[in-house]
Amino acid sequence: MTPALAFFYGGMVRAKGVLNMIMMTVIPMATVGVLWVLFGFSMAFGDSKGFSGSPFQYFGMHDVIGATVGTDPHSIPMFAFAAFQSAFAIIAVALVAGCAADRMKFSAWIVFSALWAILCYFPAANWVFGTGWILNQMKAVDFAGGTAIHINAGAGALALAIVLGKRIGFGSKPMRPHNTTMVMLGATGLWFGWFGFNAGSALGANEVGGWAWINTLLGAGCAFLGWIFVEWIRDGHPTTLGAASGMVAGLVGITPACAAVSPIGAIILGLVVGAICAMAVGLKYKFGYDDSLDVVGVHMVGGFVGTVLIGFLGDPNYMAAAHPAALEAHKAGLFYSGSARLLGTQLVCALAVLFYSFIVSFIIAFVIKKTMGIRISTKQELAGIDLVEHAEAGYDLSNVRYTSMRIRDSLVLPSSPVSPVPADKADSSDTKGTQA
Amino acid sequence: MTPALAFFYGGMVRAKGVLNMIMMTVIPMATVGVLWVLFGFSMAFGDSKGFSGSPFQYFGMHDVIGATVGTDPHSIPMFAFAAFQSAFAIIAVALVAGCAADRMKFSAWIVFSALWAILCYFPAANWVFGTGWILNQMKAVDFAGGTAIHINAGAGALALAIVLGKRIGFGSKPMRPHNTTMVMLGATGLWFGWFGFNAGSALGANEVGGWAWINTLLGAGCAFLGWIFVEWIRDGHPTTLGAASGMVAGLVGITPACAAVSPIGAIILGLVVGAICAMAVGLKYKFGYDDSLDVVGVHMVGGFVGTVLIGFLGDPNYMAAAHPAALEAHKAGLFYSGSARLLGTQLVCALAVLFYSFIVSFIIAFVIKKTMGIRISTKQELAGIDLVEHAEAGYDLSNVRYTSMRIRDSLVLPSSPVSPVPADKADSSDTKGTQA
Amino acid sequence: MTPALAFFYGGMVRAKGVLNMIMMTVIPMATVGVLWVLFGFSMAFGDSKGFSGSPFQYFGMHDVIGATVGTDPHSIPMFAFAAFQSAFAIIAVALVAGCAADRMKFSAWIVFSALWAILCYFPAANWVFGTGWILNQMKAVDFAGGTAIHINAGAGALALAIVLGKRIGFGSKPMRPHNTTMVMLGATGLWFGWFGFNAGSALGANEVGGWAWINTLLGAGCAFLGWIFVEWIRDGHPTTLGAASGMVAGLVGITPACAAVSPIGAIILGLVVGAICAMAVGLKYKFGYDDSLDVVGVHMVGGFVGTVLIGFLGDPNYMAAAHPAALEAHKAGLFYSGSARLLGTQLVCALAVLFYSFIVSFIIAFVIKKTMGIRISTKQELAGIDLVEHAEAGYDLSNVRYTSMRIRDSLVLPSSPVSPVPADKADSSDTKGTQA
Amino acid sequence: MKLITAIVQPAVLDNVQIALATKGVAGMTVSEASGYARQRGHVEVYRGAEFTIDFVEKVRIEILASDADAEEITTTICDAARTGEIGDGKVWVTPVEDVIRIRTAERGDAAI
Amino acid sequence: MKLITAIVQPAVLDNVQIALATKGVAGMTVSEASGYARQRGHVEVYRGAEFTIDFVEKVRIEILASDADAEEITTTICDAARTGEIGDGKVWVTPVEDVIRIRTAERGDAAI
Amino acid sequence: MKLITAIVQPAVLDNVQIALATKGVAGMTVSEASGYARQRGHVEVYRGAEFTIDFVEKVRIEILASDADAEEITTTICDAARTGEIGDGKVWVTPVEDVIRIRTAERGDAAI
Ligand SMILES: Nc1ncnc2c1ncn2[C@@H]1O[C@H](COP(=O)(O)OP(=O)(O)O)[C@@H](O)[C@H]1O
Ligand SMILES: Nc1ncnc2c1ncn2[C@@H]1O[C@H](COP(=O)(O)OP(=O)(O)O)[C@@H](O)[C@H]1O
Ligand SMILES: Nc1ncnc2c1ncn2[C@@H]1O[C@H](COP(=O)(O)OP(=O)(O)O)[C@@H](O)[C@H]1O
Repeated sequence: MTPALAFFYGGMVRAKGVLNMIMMTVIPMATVGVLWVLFGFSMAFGDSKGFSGSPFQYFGMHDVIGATVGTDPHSIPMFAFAAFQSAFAIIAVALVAGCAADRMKFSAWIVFSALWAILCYFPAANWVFGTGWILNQMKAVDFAGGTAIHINAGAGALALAIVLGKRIGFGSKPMRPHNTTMVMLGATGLWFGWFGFNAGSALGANEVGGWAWINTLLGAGCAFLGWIFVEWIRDGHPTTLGAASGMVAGLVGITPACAAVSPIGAIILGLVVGAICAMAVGLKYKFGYDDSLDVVGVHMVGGFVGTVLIGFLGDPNYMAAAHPAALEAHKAGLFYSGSARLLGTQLVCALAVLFYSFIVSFIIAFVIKKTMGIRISTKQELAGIDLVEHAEAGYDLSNVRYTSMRIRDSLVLPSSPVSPVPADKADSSDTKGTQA
Repeated sequence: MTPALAFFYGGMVRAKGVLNMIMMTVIPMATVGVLWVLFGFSMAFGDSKGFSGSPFQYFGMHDVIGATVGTDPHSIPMFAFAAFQSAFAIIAVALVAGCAADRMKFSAWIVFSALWAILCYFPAANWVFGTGWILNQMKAVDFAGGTAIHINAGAGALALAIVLGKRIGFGSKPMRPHNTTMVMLGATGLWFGWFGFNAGSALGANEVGGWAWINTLLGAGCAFLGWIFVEWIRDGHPTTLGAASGMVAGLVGITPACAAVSPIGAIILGLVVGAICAMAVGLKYKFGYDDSLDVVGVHMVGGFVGTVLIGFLGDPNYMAAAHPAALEAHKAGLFYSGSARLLGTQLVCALAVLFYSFIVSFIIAFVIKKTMGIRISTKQELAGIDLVEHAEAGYDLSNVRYTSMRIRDSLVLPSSPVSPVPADKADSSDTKGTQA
Repeated sequence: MTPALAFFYGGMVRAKGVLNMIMMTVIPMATVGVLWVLFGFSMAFGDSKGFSGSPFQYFGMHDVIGATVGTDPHSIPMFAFAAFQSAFAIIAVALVAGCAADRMKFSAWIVFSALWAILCYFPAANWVFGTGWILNQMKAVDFAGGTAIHINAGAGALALAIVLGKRIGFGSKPMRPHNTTMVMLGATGLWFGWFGFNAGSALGANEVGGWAWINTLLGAGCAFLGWIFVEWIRDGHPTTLGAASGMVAGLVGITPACAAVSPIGAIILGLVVGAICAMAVGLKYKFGYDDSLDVVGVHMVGGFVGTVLIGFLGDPNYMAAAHPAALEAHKAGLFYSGSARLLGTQLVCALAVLFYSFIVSFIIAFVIKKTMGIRISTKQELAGIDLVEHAEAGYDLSNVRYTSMRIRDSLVLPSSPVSPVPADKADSSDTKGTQA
Repeated sequence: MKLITAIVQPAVLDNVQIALATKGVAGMTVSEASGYARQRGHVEVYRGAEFTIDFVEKVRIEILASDADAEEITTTICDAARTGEIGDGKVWVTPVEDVIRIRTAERGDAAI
Repeated sequence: MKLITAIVQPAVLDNVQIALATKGVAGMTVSEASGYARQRGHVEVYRGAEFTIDFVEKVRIEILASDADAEEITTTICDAARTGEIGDGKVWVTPVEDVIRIRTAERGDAAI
Repeated sequence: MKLITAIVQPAVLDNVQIALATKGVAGMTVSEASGYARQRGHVEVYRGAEFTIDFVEKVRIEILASDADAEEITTTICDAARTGEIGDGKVWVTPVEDVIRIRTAERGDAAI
């Protein structure tokens, strides 16, 4: 799933930055995975201490052997539950990377993403999936993470994009996707994985999983249609990039709603989310923030619209099985119950996560900028980030090789703490800062 | 799965048409998905009204909550069943796209594919999987869709290819696959997904699923061998495109048979299907129809051979568990029972679907051609369909950018129903027709 | 899974050899699949006859209908078990291909890989997973194949690389990966599939599967970190190829250990394996064998380190559920029990498989070299193996086509046993030898 | 000796090749190029942002010829490459002082 | 007539194009090239093995011009392409004996 | 001044580069090309249909040289690029009227 995101994002940048974008997207599979097992799971699903669960309750997964989650005939081992939930934590963090194409120091991203996981995702997961206030006090509906994952990541991306500043040439130089087939590979891979997320969130091969699956299909499919219809009318052509973007926007929008709306509701939700996101991705040019791959336009806006639409479309027949507490507290969506209580709740929760995440992310990014530095130099950016941060090129399809080779003497064992890098290749401060 | 098909097909066209081919293949994920939920599932699995199930019985999935499919200890929620079966509907339609590379109006494809789903797939699914005559009157063996999916799609592709006419330069200008690795990515992705289709058709992690899995492995693997052996003998080299094609041909061939034959039977079936399809793909040059990516040679022929071979190879030990009704009615395959009754049944059903689909598809395509138009202009075809239909290019791997950029004022909100498209870029009739 | 390996390997070779590498990797899906069903499963899981199981007990899967594996409430049909285990057999053989890039006759690889499966993998699977000595006499811990698969394949690759000799220009001409995004696609695909392997080896959705999953995540993630840390210190940059390699090394290392160590243990194991493998891949330049894609450095070394580390890190709490026999026989790992008995056992088993495989593989390769020939000619190697062995090119992204086309008369039916190949294109002996 | 350089539409390369072959022209060198002149480029749209691709794909053909053959080759190319649409391209002729065939070290007209 | 060939940094292509357009230059042909001289290439590392990419990406611009315009075009290109860093490249001028516009078969200055 | 253009096999580029470096040649520009002459192309087969790739991959090397050095450079290239097999390619020399180094605006021999 997260790899699919890596290709969705990777295909959209220029060929000189594809590897960096992939690296930024996959590194949370390692770092956030470790944090999750150490104390993230515990912060998310431990007994609530107000802000989040206690980080020490299941520290390093202790006391998890033998524990289960869910009520009995349908209970699953807590180890399996922790494994399943780790995928959500990882992808939430990886999503943020899309705003930072082509210009962020890789070391700064590692630090930012780890702090973001700890301060933004783990608490939000507690609020929405665990023992926290959104699920338990507010009794809001968020089946698989519209607020905790998408609004959260989108708002974080907005903050990070603002602190980072624009890419050189943003808005004037063309930066077209270098490989639209790779974008589509990623988008369809996300769709495939999302069936697992949404249907799997029913924690069992039961009926709720069945309609979560159907609604995921419809939500993504209709947002795909909604997006390309907007393009067809506005730009004259339905594009493949639009199709891929629409799929993802639809997945985002249906994520909180997939168990609470009927299939007809999912169709409406998909069309609306797709159309709105297709328009929202243009906002960055109006407001001048360089959210390079539209994390805001797709995930923040899509997650927001999906979360709020539940307030209209929440169907009591479906909520009865999947969200009984929310149904009891707020009745169904406005269109079914005539009451705006659910709508209000959804709106409050969505905005709360949005502002929390924006502010905290901004502070994290700002502190990093002032301490270790957050952006590569102009010269490096022009040379291409793959080369300066990773000493690699994504493709070598030519049959002519203008290359010579040297085997390092130090290949097997490191000979010195930092091997010399040609001064015109990388600011040495760059790599030094991150080896610590 | 359907995305895998998009890459299998997309890799085989030239670089200028890859996005259009991917778009044609994935759009049924949206359109057919919606139709399926609205009335397709009902047509396929509602109580039979002769031609098909009633489209209104489960319209929009109403009355599906709480319903189950299958007999009890092994029953599954009907919602889950509908979700699983939607994947079959989508891929059946997507398969047809392979005949139409590089020259079909995208709007015409959307209309064709929707009508084809309604008039060809939903009824055929009813006959083969649901309450219809092939399964229940004829008691034919088609485990996972050799007739309903592959013969059906292949015959539809033949009709569409004939109505569309040949690509400019067909048979004289070389049109080699632009990315054989992408073809292989698609083929192996299909294989992976097919395990789900075939083993999943057993509706549970039971023993029939186990041998369906083994037979799927063997069928695809042996057709892969069969195909490259023919190439090795005929052309002097086993090719990667042949390997990928053989895999897919084998998957097609084993689809109807995977629960009814023994592993040894699957080996024989695979070798035969692979070899026959390797020869059949040349027929288009003999007969002069431009079935661009060999939907006929692989799916129609492969599905036909697989369906008919059950008449020889159907093993009573395996049919007893998976196809008890067919076993009782027709005894086993010719090689086991000495009786040709099963063979005759299979042949009749295969031919019935083939002719039905060919005729109906031809009529649909012909009507579209005469009304909205089915093909882009010659000038557009030469310029490349990605550019004129989608205003995009698949790849931009060069580091030199000969491009300038302009931000549309109308980016956020559409300013006019149709934004102006340079006259030499696209016939405006094109896009207008499809916005309705 | 095996396809993921094909892309992991395929992206690492030069553009002129990508198809051959993919073909070598996927052909075992056909050949080994057939051998597995015929007698491989029987050799691996039949009653032990000393060297291996009897090849005839389940020949062609007879007597498998109705049989089950495992003790009752958790038993699964033997057909499903055979299907699951076939994936291990196939990938073990495919792994070896990585040492043979750009220079091995495709026919020779088919023969080598089949013999290797029969003489090296099927027996080793019996020892480790089935009725043989490593599992049952030695009571060693190897959950999902560190010895049987990775050490085995790595040692085989070393032998084959030595017999094959170096690629022209090895160590002096640069041979950089032609598509690092494809490498990453493969590595992440492997990771995805490995969750299935490792968690699936628990044969059920139980708690052991849960921690196997968590440990697989941590092992791969930490080896990814370990590898890029070594690079960051030694070379000045963390690379994407290093990240992908680290993931795979971690998967290899955690394979035997994933059920026997705690999450903290998996983190340590991952970091150690990643760092050691990052150093080990340089050995080929020191010792001068051309293990082209580092099967030795990643799989043999990684598998060895992972297997041996269990001797230190084996945690009694986890072994109690997953490896009770080993726990009883050897107590836990050195760090927990203070006893080196488990360590000694692991070491002996790892070395035994390593030497057995190296010697047998060397003999197989040597016999092939002396009989049918194992390597293409120098001229062919310079022209590019895709062209001479498969008459294809991986990519055609240019819009300019310097190509003309001819339809073979013999397209549908082979006209003559061997169609003429231009003499300067391929030694005719090549293809003749393998058609038999 | 002369070097004849032609910038033509990619689609006519076949034509030119065949026309030259029938005139007995032994060899040529071809490479990819992009042109910019009267013929307009095209527009692509990505997430609503418009990209104008100014340059149009062309093929460059280079042929070495003896002084005597140059004119005929030039005319042959022009005739074979003409579609009559804007963007057909240009041919130009430059003087060459020496030509060497690497394999044999032959020089001058013999090397062509 | 003259053929002006310029090898420039890829990043300045826009600049050159605009500068020439303002001088009224009607057309040009562009292609990709790699250069090797004072400017050093870069290093890549794959699994610890170092690869030096000796050649640096450049763009080749070719412009046909009448004898009268050649000097101005040359100067315009040089000014627009100058960054002052090593690797800015070279411009050279060669004589052309004849130019033909394929579409119309016009020759000489009229064909430029 | 002269422009030396060589069309050579891709595999000998290293050789040529080293040979020229030892003669002190400061710079060169390289690009990809495809050739068509005595050397035959190869055949590919896709689903039984045969495709003949007529053109063979080559590398174009361009070197600006002073009149004095041109002959030596030409010979050096030929020697370094010779494998003796058909397809070794050609070298040709054309007159150059002016050369400018963009960075410094130096002209003539000083700019080479
Ligand atoms: N002054 C020039 N110098 C170099 N190449 C030119 C020049 N003018 C045109 N070209 C090349 O010729 C191609 C066709 O020119 P264009 O004016 O579009 O059409 P036509 O030659 O039919 O009038 C251009 O794409 C460009 O490659
Ligand atoms: N003698 C030469 N012949 C052909 N091209 C050259 C020559 N010298 C330099 N070049 C081209 O000019 C480019 C820039 O040259 P370089 O010496 O690196 O910078 P500068 O021109 O600023 O001194 C090179 O990359 C190469 O493409
Ligand atoms: N008349 C020509 N004009 C331009 N390039 C030519 C000409 N003849 C040959 N070439 C180039 O030289 C290359 C080698 O020529 P070829 O005749 O195949 O080998 P050889 O030069 O060894 O006899 C060709 O691929 C082509 O690029």
